[in-house]
Amino acid sequence: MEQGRTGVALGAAMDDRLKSELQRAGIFVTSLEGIYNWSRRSSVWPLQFGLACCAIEMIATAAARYDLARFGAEVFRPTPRQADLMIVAGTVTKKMAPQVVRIYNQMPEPKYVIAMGACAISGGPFKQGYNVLKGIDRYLPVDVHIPGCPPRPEALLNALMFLQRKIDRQTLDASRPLRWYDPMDKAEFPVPSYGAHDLTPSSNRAFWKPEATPRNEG
Amino acid sequence: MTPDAPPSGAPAESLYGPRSYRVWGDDALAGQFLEVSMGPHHPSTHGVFRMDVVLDGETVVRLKPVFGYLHRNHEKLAEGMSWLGSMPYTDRLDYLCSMTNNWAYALAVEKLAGLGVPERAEYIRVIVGELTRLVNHICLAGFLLADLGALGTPLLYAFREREKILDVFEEISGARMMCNYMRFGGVRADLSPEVLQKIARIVDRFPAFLDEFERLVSGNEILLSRCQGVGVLPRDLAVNAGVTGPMLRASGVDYDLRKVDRYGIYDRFEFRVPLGEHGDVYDRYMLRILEMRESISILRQALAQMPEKGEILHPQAKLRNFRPKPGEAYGRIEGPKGELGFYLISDGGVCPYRYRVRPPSFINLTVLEDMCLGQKVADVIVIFGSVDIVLGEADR
Amino acid sequence: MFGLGLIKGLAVTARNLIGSYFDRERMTTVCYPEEIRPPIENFRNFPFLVYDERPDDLRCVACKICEKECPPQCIFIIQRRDDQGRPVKQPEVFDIDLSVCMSCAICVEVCPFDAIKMDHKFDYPSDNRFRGLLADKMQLARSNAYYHSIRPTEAAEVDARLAAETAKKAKPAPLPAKPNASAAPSA
Amino acid sequence: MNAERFAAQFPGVQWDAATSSWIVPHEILLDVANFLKTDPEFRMEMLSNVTGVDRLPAKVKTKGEDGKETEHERPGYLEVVYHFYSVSRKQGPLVLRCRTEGRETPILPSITPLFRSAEFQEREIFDLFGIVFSGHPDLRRILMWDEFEDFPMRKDYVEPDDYEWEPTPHDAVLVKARRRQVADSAPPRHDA
Repeated sequence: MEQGRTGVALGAAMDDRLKSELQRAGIFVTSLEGIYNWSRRSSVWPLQFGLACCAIEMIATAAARYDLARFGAEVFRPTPRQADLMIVAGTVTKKMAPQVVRIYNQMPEPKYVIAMGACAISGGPFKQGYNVLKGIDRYLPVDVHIPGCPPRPEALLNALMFLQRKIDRQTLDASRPLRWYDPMDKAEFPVPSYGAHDLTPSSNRAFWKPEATPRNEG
Repeated sequence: MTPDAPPSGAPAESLYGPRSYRVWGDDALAGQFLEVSMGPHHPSTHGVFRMDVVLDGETVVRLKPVFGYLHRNHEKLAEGMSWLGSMPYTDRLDYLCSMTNNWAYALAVEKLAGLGVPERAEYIRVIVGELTRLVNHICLAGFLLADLGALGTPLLYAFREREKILDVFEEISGARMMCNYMRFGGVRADLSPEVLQKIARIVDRFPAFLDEFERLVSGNEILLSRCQGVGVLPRDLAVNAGVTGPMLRASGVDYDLRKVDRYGIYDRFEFRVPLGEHGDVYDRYMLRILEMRESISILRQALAQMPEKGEILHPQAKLRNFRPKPGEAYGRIEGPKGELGFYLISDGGVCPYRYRVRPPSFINLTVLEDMCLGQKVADVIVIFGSVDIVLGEADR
Repeated sequence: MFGLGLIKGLAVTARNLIGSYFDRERMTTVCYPEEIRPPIENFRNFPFLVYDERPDDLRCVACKICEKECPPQCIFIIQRRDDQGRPVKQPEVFDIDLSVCMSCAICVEVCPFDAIKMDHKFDYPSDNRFRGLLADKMQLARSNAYYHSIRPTEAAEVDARLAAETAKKAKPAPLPAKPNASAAPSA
Repeated sequence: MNAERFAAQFPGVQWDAATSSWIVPHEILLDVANFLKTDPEFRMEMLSNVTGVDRLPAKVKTKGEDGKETEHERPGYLEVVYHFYSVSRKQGPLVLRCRTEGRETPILPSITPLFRSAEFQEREIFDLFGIVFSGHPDLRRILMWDEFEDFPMRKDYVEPDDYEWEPTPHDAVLVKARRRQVADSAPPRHDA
């Protein structure tokens, strides 16, 4: 537990021992931040948005055996305006990339992105194709990557839990504001346009900074 | 583009002419018509398909499909890859039925290289192929009903059964969806007796599930009134437009490659080919239910006839450095969606010179506009759902 | 009667609802992560490298066959060289880009040394797209015992085959024909 | 017998034994297709598959009458392969090939007015190979976007350079990734 927060995060600064002491006495104490994050992570509504093969595994995850509803995330919204989570399930082609970015821009904050499967992360097996985008993170900030082709439904559940843990760590601390509390940040990413040979620009250089390829000799 | 353009002498720029970025002319917006772009992000487009629809009120006046949102360059990639290397990529064509995709590709390469397939491997192919047909058709029924508004329940039941078959696939090939199971001249792994028992159990239970599924929806009044007489595909148009598979047979054309080509060992099984009468959405739905029952019968016969032991890979088949002699071959099978063909040209190298997939999903959509004209916009989704496409295959 | 089909359908739904309390066939939910289905032995997700004794002494001899055959080209190998610059039968670098790997197991099929096998582990969520999904040699190395624990049947077969090969190598290679020896009963 | 009759009907059509197909000059393609469709002994009502093939200019060796091998330049061309099947007679396939004159101005007649199944497949070939089908009712790009200018399935197509992160590069990709690395270490460019 981090110390020294102010304002709304007062409860979070409370000692864990004191909390459990109070709980035994029948008094439940939580922080505003705790409630906030709990409610947010327990109702991550994904966008009903399948691109390719991984979408079938996404449906399988929502179906009876794996039952996404146990995580409060079974409400697949067809419209981006009501969705919190975009599961990029499948290959993003260059023809589809502008639409994906546009849909992301239409989602209300806070919004999260899971890149499900090899294709969404990096283009995967189709990486060397002329019409395949080499990873959706060239245009969108991705929160969780799940490798696999396609990832098992369990792997998607696992990634959702990873995302929930990530949401749990979010803070209301005014000194470290999250992206969506910044009134200047519209969280709209430029939509690439179709060019004569490729998308222009071919990546969003504002945040997509690949490390140097670690192959100098070969 | 003039029809009688001179074949030579014209410079390259003028050949491709001024580009038109609009599907419709300006008249689409001029008067009473409304242009609606359905997709590529639409809950009922089975992926990323787009239809540009012009509506007069609620009636469809024109409809143009727009493809390419899942164009993954499968053919181009395959031309730079070893023959075997394309096998796992075929899984990702029609990602609901990877086994039949494998089969079609293996069949074409075997034709090209003159490879035989051992008997036990042929039986295994039939078994996994028919199981795939069950998976595909039951998923289609679920998706179609979801498009009709039966959100959830039929799809959940369908996926419940699908999981059982996928468990078998996982056990024999190692993966749920992307099996990568067949090899040129056979299959990769043998079926153990336990797996065969599991398959027999699935086969025994499946008819009861189908009965239940039919009780659930087939007599449903909403289904009947929304499907019967909707999206009629005339017989001649279906043949002329190259429509294949259940869609063609729903229009009453008796053309099933398992009977016509008798590829593999399909001449050893007795089964009937269901035919539709009206060619509407309901026929196409019912035909798939009936085909599943025939698949069950084929599976029963295959399980009974299958030799106890035997090779599963042709002794001359090899994994690495596979170089068929120069030539070309077109191999096709009756995939769950229609005629899935692979046209391969070899120049004797380690990679195919030309690798072409004849995608049934893509060609079956040729008639989408014809079926939708004059229908209501809500029916477009139903008609589209009854075509049974997977975009991975349509766009490749 | 109009509406009969609807009522029948609802009856089926009700039967499934009630049946799910009694019938395992109808109640198929597996509560991952609390409850995990017994893994199917054949399941393959990502490759790993087998070692017999020490993790830095892999079975892999850096022959680069898998690198060449891998369809999406996600394997990268550099062979180790000793002090004199002579190649050693060990990989210096063996990287697999998990963000590209399509789990096709062609590397396993073509490997002549049984050095690369497919793992069962599937939960690799990561928020680092670059280094987080690039598995190097140390991350990929798994012991033969681990291989036995996930794929007992296959591992036993592999072990038997390898043992037979070593036995064959240990003997003098061209066995001269000894009709007497084969005819004599073994003591 | 059918084949002989077919060859007699259309003297311009050549049988190519290596590929078991008929090479049809593009001037008579529609006549040939119409004959195949309507003739009672062929009844090839279904055009199943239309494939584009790109042949680059190449050196080919041919054996002359005196048994000597001569090498000569074969110009490049684009080719369309048609697979016909008869649904009513359950026959097939009958394969036709039609070649363009050169690769710069590839124009072929469209078969769509006779066979609807060619509609999307010809559009696909137009899109990926750049063959113009004259007489096609709606010849637009189908898989790539409209603004796209290249023909990616041609053998000499050059991909756009976006090889920024290639941790496991080989062969051609390695070359491209290296080139990219050099470019990235240069002073920053102005991306649009």
